[in-house]
Amino acid sequence: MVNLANPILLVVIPLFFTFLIALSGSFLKSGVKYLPVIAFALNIIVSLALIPEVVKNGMVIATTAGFKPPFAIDMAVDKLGLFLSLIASLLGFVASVYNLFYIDEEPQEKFHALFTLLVAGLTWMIITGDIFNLFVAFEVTSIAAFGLVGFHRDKGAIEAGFKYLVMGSIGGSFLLIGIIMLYAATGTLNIVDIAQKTSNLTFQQKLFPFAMIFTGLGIEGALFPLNAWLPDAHPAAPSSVSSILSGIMTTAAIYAIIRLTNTIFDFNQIYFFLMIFALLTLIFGEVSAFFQKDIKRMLAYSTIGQTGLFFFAFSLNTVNGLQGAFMQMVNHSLSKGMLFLVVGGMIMQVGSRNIDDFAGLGRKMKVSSFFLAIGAFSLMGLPPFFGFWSKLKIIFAALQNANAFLVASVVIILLMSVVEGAYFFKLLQVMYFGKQEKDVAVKEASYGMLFSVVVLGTVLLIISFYPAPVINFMHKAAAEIINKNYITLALKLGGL
Amino acid sequence: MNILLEIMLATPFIGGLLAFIGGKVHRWVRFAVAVTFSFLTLIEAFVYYNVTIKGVVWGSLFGSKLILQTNPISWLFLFIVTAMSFLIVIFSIGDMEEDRIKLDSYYMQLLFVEGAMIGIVLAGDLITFFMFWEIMSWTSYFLIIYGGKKSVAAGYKYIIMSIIGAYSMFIAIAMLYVKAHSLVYADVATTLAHSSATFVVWTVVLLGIGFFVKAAIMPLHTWLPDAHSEAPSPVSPLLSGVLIKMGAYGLFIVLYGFLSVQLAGNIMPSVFSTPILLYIIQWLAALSIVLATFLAIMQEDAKRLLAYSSISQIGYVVLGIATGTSLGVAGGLFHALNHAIFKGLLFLAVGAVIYRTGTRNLSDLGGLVKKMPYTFTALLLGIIALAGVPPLNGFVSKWMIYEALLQKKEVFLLIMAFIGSTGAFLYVYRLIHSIFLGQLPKKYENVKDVPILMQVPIWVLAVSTIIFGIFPGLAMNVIVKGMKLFGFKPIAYTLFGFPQGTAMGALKVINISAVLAIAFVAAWVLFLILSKSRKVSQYDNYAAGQVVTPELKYNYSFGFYMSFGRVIKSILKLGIERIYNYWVDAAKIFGDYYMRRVYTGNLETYNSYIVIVVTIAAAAILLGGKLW
Amino acid sequence: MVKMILIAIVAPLLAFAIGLSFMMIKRKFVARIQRRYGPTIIQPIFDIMKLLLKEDNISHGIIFSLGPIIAIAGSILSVFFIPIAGLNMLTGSGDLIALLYIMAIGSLGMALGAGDSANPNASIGISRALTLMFGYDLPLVIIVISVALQYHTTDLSAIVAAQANGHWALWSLPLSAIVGFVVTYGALGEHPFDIITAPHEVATGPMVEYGGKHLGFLMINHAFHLYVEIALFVDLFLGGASNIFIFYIKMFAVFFIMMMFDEVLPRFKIDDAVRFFWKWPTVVALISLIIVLVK
Amino acid sequence: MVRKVVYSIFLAIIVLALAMFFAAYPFGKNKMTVGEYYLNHGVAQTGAANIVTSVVLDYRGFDTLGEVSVLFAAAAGVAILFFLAGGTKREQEDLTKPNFVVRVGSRIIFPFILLFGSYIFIHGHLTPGGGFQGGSIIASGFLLLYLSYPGTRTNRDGLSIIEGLAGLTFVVLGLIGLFLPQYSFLYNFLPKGTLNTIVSAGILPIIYIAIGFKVASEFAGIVDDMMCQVICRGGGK
Amino acid sequence: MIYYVGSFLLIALGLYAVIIKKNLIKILIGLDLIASGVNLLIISIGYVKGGTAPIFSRAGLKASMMVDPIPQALTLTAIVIDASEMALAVAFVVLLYKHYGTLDIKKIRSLKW
Repeated sequence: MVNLANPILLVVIPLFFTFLIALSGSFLKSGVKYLPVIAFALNIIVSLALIPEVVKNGMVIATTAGFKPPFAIDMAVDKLGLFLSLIASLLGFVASVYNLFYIDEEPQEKFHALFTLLVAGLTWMIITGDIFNLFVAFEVTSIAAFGLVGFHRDKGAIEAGFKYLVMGSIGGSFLLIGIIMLYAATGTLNIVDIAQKTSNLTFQQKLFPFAMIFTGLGIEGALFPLNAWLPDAHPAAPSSVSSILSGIMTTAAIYAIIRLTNTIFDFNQIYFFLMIFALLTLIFGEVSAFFQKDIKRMLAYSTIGQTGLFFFAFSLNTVNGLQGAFMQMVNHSLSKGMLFLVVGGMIMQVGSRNIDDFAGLGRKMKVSSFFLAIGAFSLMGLPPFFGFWSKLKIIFAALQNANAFLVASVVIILLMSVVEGAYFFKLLQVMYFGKQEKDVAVKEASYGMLFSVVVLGTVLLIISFYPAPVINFMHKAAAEIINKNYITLALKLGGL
Repeated sequence: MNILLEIMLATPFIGGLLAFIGGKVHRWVRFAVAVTFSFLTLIEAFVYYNVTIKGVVWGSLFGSKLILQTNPISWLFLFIVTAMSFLIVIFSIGDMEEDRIKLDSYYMQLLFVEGAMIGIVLAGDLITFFMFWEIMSWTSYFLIIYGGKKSVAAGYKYIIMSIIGAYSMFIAIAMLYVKAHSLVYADVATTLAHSSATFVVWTVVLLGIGFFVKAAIMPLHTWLPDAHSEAPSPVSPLLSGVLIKMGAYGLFIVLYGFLSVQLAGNIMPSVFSTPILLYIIQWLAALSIVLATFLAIMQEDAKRLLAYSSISQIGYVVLGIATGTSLGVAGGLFHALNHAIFKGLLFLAVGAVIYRTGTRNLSDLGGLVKKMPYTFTALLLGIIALAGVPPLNGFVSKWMIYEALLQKKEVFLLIMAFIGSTGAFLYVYRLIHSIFLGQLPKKYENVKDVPILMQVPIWVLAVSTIIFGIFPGLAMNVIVKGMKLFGFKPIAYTLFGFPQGTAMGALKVINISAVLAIAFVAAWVLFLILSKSRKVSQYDNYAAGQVVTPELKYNYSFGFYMSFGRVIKSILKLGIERIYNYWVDAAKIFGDYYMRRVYTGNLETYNSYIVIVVTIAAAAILLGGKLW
Repeated sequence: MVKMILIAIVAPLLAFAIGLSFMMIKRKFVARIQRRYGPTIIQPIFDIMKLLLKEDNISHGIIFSLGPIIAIAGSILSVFFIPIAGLNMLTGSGDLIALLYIMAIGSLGMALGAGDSANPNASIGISRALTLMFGYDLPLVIIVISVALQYHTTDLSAIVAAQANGHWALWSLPLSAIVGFVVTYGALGEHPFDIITAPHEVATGPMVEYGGKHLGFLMINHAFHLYVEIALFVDLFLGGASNIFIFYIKMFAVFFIMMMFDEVLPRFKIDDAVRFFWKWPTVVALISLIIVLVK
Repeated sequence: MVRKVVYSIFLAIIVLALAMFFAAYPFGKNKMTVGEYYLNHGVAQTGAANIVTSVVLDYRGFDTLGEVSVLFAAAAGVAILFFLAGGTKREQEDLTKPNFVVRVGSRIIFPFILLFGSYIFIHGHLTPGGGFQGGSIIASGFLLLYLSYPGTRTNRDGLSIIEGLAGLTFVVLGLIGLFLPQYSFLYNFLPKGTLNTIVSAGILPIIYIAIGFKVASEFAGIVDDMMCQVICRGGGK
Repeated sequence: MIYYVGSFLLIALGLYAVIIKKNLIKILIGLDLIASGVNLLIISIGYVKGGTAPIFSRAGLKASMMVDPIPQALTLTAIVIDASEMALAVAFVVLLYKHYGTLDIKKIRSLKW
């Protein structure tokens, strides 16, 4: 029997099922929608199988084509990568279950194929150990996402898709330029190998590739001036896709930045600027979300804000900061993913995305509303939900070596948290206490859709009430990243 | 015994969940569960009477231990929380009937709030404290907005201000954590003892903002009038009687658990032999006493009146706690207990009136004394206690605070405190007059007194006002013992009052009440000896020759203190809320303006952002890798 | 023990007698100022007797009847806290600050009873009474604090003792004494602060519905009230007295001066009254207080 | 106008910075490290004469899998965007008919295009070119057909089956490597054969053929979708 | 050298078109220009002076005479990705025209704020 603890399977299994969907789409018709569920169920199994290995060795490396890196592409899963890919698989799984009941528009087989590909690409971005492979994964994700954003083919979806496409492809080009610069400088494409060879480069020589890569990944990762596509694209996409885009895509892109920054670009001067980016992202995201009437747009802006928050924590460049960033990533992925799924079911029932039309849903869709409240609370960072622990950690970390700027940043972060609370509570009170003017027959979402929500909600609740394992795990992961264990481990385990 | 702390903390949460689940079966199951569990909590609280337990570790986070503890001071607040919650649960059964409001999660939220507050008082470290503080904020938010449409706006304001306050605390806690890497109270105290004055001041100020928002000290009080008045009747006493005390408790812990008067005096200048920080807190408290009193006098809404009164009374609590002398602090703590009792009583009594009449607009009511005599009597006791008139409990604690201020010669604060008390006399009279006295409107002719389940909590509290008024020693027992732990000199007290030497004068409430009772009986006997009087209808009245008919509203209740309003017009115009609204609006316009200029919807603009980012990087490289 | 009971019985009666004597004198005195002959000097006693013995009493409800009783009970209670002529009855159980609030019990009873009469004139009267109370309370509080600080105690008997041998507070705190004198006007509802009972507008205000024994009780209460307010002033500023005659003389002196002004003054509107109290008396009292503080 | 000038300056800055950066790595200088390894060992390790192919399909085969996925995603995306609900039917009245020369010419050329394309991808491991190039050439043949016969519609189901099969072939070929003792995805398990013959380089030609089919069918599908967008009318639901 | 400069200029030109041009098709052309520029850049990185294509098509070819094969492989990948992107972009433009009746980017802004 084949050893399941192989990160490459995380990518290959969904790809296999993608092509299987394409193959069987013509005769299985709507039966293909069950294939993604199987694919991600398998992915979850693989991720779980990887856990003992990763905990034991700190990292699992899988090479391709029978050659050793740097001559072949390798997939390297460290602690955090594993955690994120587990979340990606989980989110993919629940979203594909959700899709069974959610997607009724044609062409279904294309949708499911692209959906599978999207999640596969995101997992790929997380676990790849080769920088050009990262670009390929980036493009797989982007192009799958372009198609999915335009899936509804209405005015808004097309416009959003097009904007996303133009910005995404510019970003892709910049990312490629950055990669090429690194290649020109080092002659190799393996991340660890590059990291070994960039140590003798000047700051300038490292800064430019970094800027290019940062721009490219920043577009996907929703960093402030580069994120203009996001508030358009997330609402336009079907909700399950929004859930993935919001829950995993930003996280994956930021994770990629974090990893590259901590391996290849080993410099400290840049973090101040990253912090400014993060704060701008936070401010614009949260403030804009406050003014939204469209619920998915609001959540999309909130995603920007959350991204700003964990990017800020990352840019502290300390173990604690990174730990906070990772915790917030997990929190954001689960909560925001869940929120989009919940909201999708609500929009289906209400037939509108306007928040005012959601009035009174709290009484009619009890389970959905309950989980929406939990997700919102976790995002706001109210105890005893997981967001509280992560926010606690981030603020503690930010004040660790406090200077005036950091204190000001903390004030801004907390102010923006207040803004976040303002709009989420507005939403909640409309839902629970608003009066519905229109007389629409609203039922609870179907059990299948609720299933996915409940699964995510339960996971969130479990890590909320029993956060110690996650916190400790994240602490180790952060310590490994800061201590550049990625490189040493990769060298030890034959990643090079 | 120590494990009971955790059980105690868990009891209300479990009870809440069970009440929610049980409510699916039948509503009486829900009532039964809620009553049982709130009673259990009360029993568990009594186990800790006069017990000090230090440091039960129940977890650990980020290298800081999570600790539960109890001492007589926290027991005092624990007692307030559990006892009030129990009474409110009972009252709610009568007040919140199934058909009036949908109840499915009401008891769950009520018990959750109780649990959160128990968590706050039992906390032995700041993380636990802060966690339960936040839980308290949002659970009570849901309780507030149970009241319907208007209460939603009030709840919104409440939760936003709570979050702001909580985050202010958060910064301070983070600063402490970073400095000490442990947030256990003892460690925090040691840290502060070895810190610079700036650090201490910042910590106390930031923590204080959080507490002041909860305690509704001006100028952070604006959520309270709306929230307290719009919340459902049984929730208002919880908010007013208990929840805002958490701010006072927090302040006490910070000022005397972390700092001490000596330490504060060492690192900062003193005014009137009070460290300046405490002095500023005292002034804020005094300002809230006076201004809130003025505002309360002008209210037309019974619960709003009581809400402003709460601001004013919590001002006394904070004023007392911030004096820093044994007498003052004891007075402040005692007043916290007393205020919980009489304000809970008043809110419940007003709730009972609302229950029967459906309105809380003072000018719509009147003459109910004939219909609801028991409620009237309870409310009368409540207002006497609130106005600080002997021999009820409010007087004793206020007296202690006055004496403490007088001892320290902080005369301006003392004047303000006195004024607040006299003003209280005005508004409480207005309350009882407009509801119970005067002409009985025709529509309320068939009003009955409230059911027994609602009477019981009201009367328990009413009797408590007398008990704690005549026997202040009962509470002093706990308070003095607890304060010893915090390094205060114990004050001399007896069961009935304070002997000569404790303050600048003596007090023996039992004598006052005894003489009053004798005088009353004597006068009454004289009254009865004289020929009997004959009862006449309320329409048999002097009306300058006119005939008073039931259709005519022959009652002076709207704008009761209108002429006084003219005197304080200029003060009323000073709207703190308006200033807040102005800034919030400005921020909104600002945010909207910039958002519209960033997310224009124009792809060209978006693309140029990307180019600009790259250009900045490129320029940096051209400039030789320098980024600034 | 017997002595205590004796005192307990005698003190209120004494107070009542003094108050009543003032009432009697006042009727005559005012009439003479207004160039009338005036009623016989014991007319108030006749009034009270007549009212108390009336056979047909009407009541608007229990609280209406209880109001005067509470008022009298409160007034009698205050009597015990004011030391006269070396009798320190209950001053050990409650000090000056307690006394300030004990004095409010009577007002509360009066207000409750009047409120229950369901007559808007009564309500307006109470509204004015309470407003006025709020008005004069500010300077009153300030002077009380000044005196307490001056003698480092709030125990009234101690204050009196400290003023023995002519060291009156009137000399050491002249400004406070003046303010206290003005405040006593307000507390007694005399001109120019008789807006509460203004018979022309609100038909004697709180008392409008009272008659018979109720009104009789209120008149008794007024006698007590007169006594309490003036005796407090005497104790605070004129050093009390060692025997009852000197005390009475001091009180009479105060009352006499008050009447002199009383009858020549017009009436304040209620808001003007409050403004007045919060302006000059407060400022003067504050000055006095600051002097004490600095000293 | 200001905008143009400002952004021109910005772009000039970017170009200057790029130039400055690449000045350190001058044109024509040998910058190889890993590449050298490929050149030296590629033939022996993969058996393909074309080192680029051995890099594309073997050393960096995983990239190519991604590339195939990207193309697949694009085709699926176009299909989604141009999807017409309720089936399609041909309507070509408003189209001008292509002239005779085009029609006849394209008929003659079309088989040759197919042949050429096939040649390219079959010889991908020997000569320049490969699956992508060959597939595109074949797709261009289809484009030619569409131009001359606008009414033609390809069998879409057939195309997606080819797509799927080709993709699966690639993945399955890769997965087989995981069942071998070498335990590596895309392991070249077939015998290497002799250099410079068709049957050499193990699985590489098979993959390239699969890619060729896949690319051809995908591009043809895209072209079909785009043509259809112009000439087909949705039947409505 | 000219290849470097050419690729830089292509990238700059493409960016210019993307930012300044209002017509959707021109923007797409701009995107393609950027992609071409990048591809050209990749290829020129891999060039070794005097090198030949890395194909051992006949005996006697030595590894030292060949250019870097990796950039060529990368370019291959990049080109396909660009092509895919373009196909999708054109599809979007067609639909945009259908929905909005215009190709002017300034008029296509129903989603904003």
